[in-house]
Amino acid sequence: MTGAPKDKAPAKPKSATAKAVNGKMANGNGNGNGNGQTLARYEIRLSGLGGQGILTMGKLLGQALAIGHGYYVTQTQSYGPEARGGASRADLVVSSEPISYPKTEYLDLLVALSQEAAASYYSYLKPRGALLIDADLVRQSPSSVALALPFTRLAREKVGVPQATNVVALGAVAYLLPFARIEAMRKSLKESLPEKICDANIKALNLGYQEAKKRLGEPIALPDPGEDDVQAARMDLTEIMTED
Amino acid sequence: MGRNRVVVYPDWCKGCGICAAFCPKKVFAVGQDGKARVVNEEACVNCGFCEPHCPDFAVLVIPGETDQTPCPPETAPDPAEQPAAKEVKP
Amino acid sequence: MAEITQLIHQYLRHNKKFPLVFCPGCGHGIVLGSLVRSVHALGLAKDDVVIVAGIGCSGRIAAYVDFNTVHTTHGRALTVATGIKMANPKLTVIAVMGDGDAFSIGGNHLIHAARRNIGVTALVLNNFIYGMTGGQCSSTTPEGAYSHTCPQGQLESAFDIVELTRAAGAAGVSRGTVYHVKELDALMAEAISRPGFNLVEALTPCFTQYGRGNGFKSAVEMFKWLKSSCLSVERYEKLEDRTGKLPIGTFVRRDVDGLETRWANMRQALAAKKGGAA
Amino acid sequence: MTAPRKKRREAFLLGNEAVVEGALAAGCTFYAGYPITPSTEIMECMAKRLPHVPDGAFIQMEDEIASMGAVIGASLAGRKAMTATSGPGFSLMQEQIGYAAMTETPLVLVNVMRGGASTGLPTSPGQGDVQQARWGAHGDHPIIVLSATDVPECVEMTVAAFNFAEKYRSPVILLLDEITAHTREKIELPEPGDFEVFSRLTPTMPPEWYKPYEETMRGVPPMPPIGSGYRFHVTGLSHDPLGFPTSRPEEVRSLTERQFRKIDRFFEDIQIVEHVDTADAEVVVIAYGCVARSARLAVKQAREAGVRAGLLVLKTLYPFPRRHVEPMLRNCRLAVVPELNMGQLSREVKRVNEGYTTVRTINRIDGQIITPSQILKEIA
Repeated sequence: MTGAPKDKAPAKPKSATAKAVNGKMANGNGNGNGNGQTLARYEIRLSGLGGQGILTMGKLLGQALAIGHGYYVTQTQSYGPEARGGASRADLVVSSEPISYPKTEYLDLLVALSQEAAASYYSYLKPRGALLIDADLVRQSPSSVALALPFTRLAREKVGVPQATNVVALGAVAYLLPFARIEAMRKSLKESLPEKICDANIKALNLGYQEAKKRLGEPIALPDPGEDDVQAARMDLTEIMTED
Repeated sequence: MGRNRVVVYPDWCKGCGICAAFCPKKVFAVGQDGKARVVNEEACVNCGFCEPHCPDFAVLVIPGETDQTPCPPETAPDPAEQPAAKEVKP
Repeated sequence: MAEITQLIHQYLRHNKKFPLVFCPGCGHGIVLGSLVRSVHALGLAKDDVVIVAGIGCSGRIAAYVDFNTVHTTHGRALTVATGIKMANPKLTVIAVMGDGDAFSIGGNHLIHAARRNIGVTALVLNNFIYGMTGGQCSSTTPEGAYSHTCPQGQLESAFDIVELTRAAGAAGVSRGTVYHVKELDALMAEAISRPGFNLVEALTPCFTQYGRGNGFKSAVEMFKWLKSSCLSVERYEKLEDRTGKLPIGTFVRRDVDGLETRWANMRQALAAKKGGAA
Repeated sequence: MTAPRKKRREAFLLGNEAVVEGALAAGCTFYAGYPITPSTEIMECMAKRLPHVPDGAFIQMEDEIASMGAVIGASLAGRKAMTATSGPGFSLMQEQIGYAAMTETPLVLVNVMRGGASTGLPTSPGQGDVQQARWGAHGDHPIIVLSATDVPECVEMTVAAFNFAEKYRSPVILLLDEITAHTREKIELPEPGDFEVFSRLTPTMPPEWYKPYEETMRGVPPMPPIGSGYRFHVTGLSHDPLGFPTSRPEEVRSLTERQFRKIDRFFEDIQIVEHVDTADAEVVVIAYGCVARSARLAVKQAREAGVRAGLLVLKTLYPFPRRHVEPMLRNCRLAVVPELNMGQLSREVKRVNEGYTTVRTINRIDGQIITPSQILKEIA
């Protein structure tokens, strides 16, 4: 991304070590050491309705991947005008390299917790991208190969906390992503959530992970690095991306 | 009575006439030059009105040795005075 | 008596040009004198007093007096005063404003300063008019009075400052006049020493821009009008016919902590909690 | 880099939250503000943090005008103070920005740019406040305007903003955009000693000899906190070296000239840019804020496609870093300026171009970020 040194260090860090602290180089420490997987640019969209905890889910997942695994992660979001009931989504780009363009362009994984989200965002998936939906809330799956689990029902019936839907889904994502570790998710959860609700959420996370393992088969395969249609597709997608 | 000395600094005086109008002993008058001047120093009883009421800090009363009569309380309305203008409420 | 004027001279800035910029008979100088005397009476050090002024005739007061002085933008004196007080609660912060400053463009800041009870004294020099811009009506111009922007007489009602600031929650509200100087001194000293937000409205005539157009023959006439129409609130309340009369004195006295004190207490409680937990 | 070092604390933060980390690292102890999307997280985060910071003070004011007033007051009282706002709030602050420039009051104002004029697009990015940041306050005044492209830079540039404010006694505006402000990325939390931090110089002469707006070697007079024994007058009127209002032409001129000179003189220190592959570039993209991220990818892709492209990221927008931009314009056959407005910084690029090369703009005002492919189309 950048070979040339910055012309001027803005805040004049005192030493070389300090210089790295908040510079881009610093983030390179331990990059890509998750499971030893090197990631080019892996794009995830979590989507659903406002109030489902989509943004929290994005933050937890991003935090786990960035801090727990040491990947470069950018997480962006968009929210509907209403705090509840509007469309909500969180986008993540995960990479072993510093990330330039922070938004998602072309999704590797789409998680949709509402019918509307599944319908709206399906077209942004890569040809072999994975779609994970809430089995109950998404009545019409746009794809016959969608991965489906009843996250909301599991949260309500097995965890007893309907608000934990997002964390059940996070558990499933932790299983499906071949480069993610469940321990990192747990740590991220513990660091971010108030102690009171931590146990229920850990339970929800484990449940999501176990259910996914039981019912969704193997984790998603990473795209073949040699695949070159991605680049071409990206160029062609400029027009529809204007909506994004 | 009165050995009080009354001083007006002409440089700072703008001749508004407050001292001349309200001095109970008519010590001041506004002169042709538009400045207050002391015309009746002997009459000064050092009542304490002119100094705090001079908007330009231009009047100075240096008290003498004689007895001093204080001014009546300021909030007491003077029945002789009629409102100068139509009624105005802030 | 000489000590009154000499005292004020001691508080003036010797490198400023005198006389004051104000018109002959303007009461602003009298309010400045009153302010100096009350600060002196309270035994405050010059270094610990901050005068924050707005724009207009009243705003010019700040430059003459040897305190820490800040001449801000129109209507914003209270906001800057709030920042200074929060940053250094040890300072005595006095916001000097005109009626346009305090009640029109700065009206929002006024009610919020009163509501949050920031420990600032607001000294409002009310001359019923925009003086420096040449005599346009303000939010305190009495109904029926004339100005350049209401040549047929003011159609709007004037603010009742006392009720406004009382309702907003100020710790203290009082009104004095430049004729009743001793009382004004006392009101100001009381306001400066009471915690929370305190407002002192000082009625000060503007002969040049207000008096001339409203039937006064001279500045002196305006002082006579103040003398005859203002009386203490206690006596005012006993009057049967209050037409043309104005109460002066203290209208509101509330026992509240200033915001800066509540902030400091909150920090202390936090620190204690942290210390206790460790 | 190979030497083992203590594991640093990391956090996955929004750009807005990173601004707070930078501010606290720079010694900020005062925040006054008014909530407005998309800058509100800065305020909320300050409300949480400042009660725990030594001498920290936080106040939510009644509007943006009041917020700037309180920040100016706190700065006069010796604090490093900041506020943050967005779009409409930025417009309300302009009068006070001018006051801060005239009175040479250091402060930091973060403006998270959103889309459109007026209420516009509150939750979408824009870069339409660039010219307003420079010229929003009336009258001639110098000002420093910075920007940041990603979350770690939000920390760095906030520290830089405080340092410039204190060094040059000037209001400093940090322009972010909704994307930079609302993107979460990992940062290593700053620790004491990470950054060189500047604080304003205070007078060292006896109070009677202090002239608050005197000409000095640096052009930046020392500034005592109110209440420290130096009593002087602060006014937004044109003033003489003692701080008293003046309308004498020679005094007015020398005041304004000094105010400009103090910024111009340290031009080299103030201009922060980043060169990416510009050494041999024949096409240069000049970008700032979130758009610079798209430009990075576009330039990389252009290089892969065989175009000798380079990227100049402007982190200082004003004073406009013409000493970096001008050589680029001389040496490249094409300069592309992508921005989320109808052409604001490109005006500056065209101004310094003086016919050297072709300047092409990419303008986007629909509340969406310019994509790498949009830029690539223009350079490849």
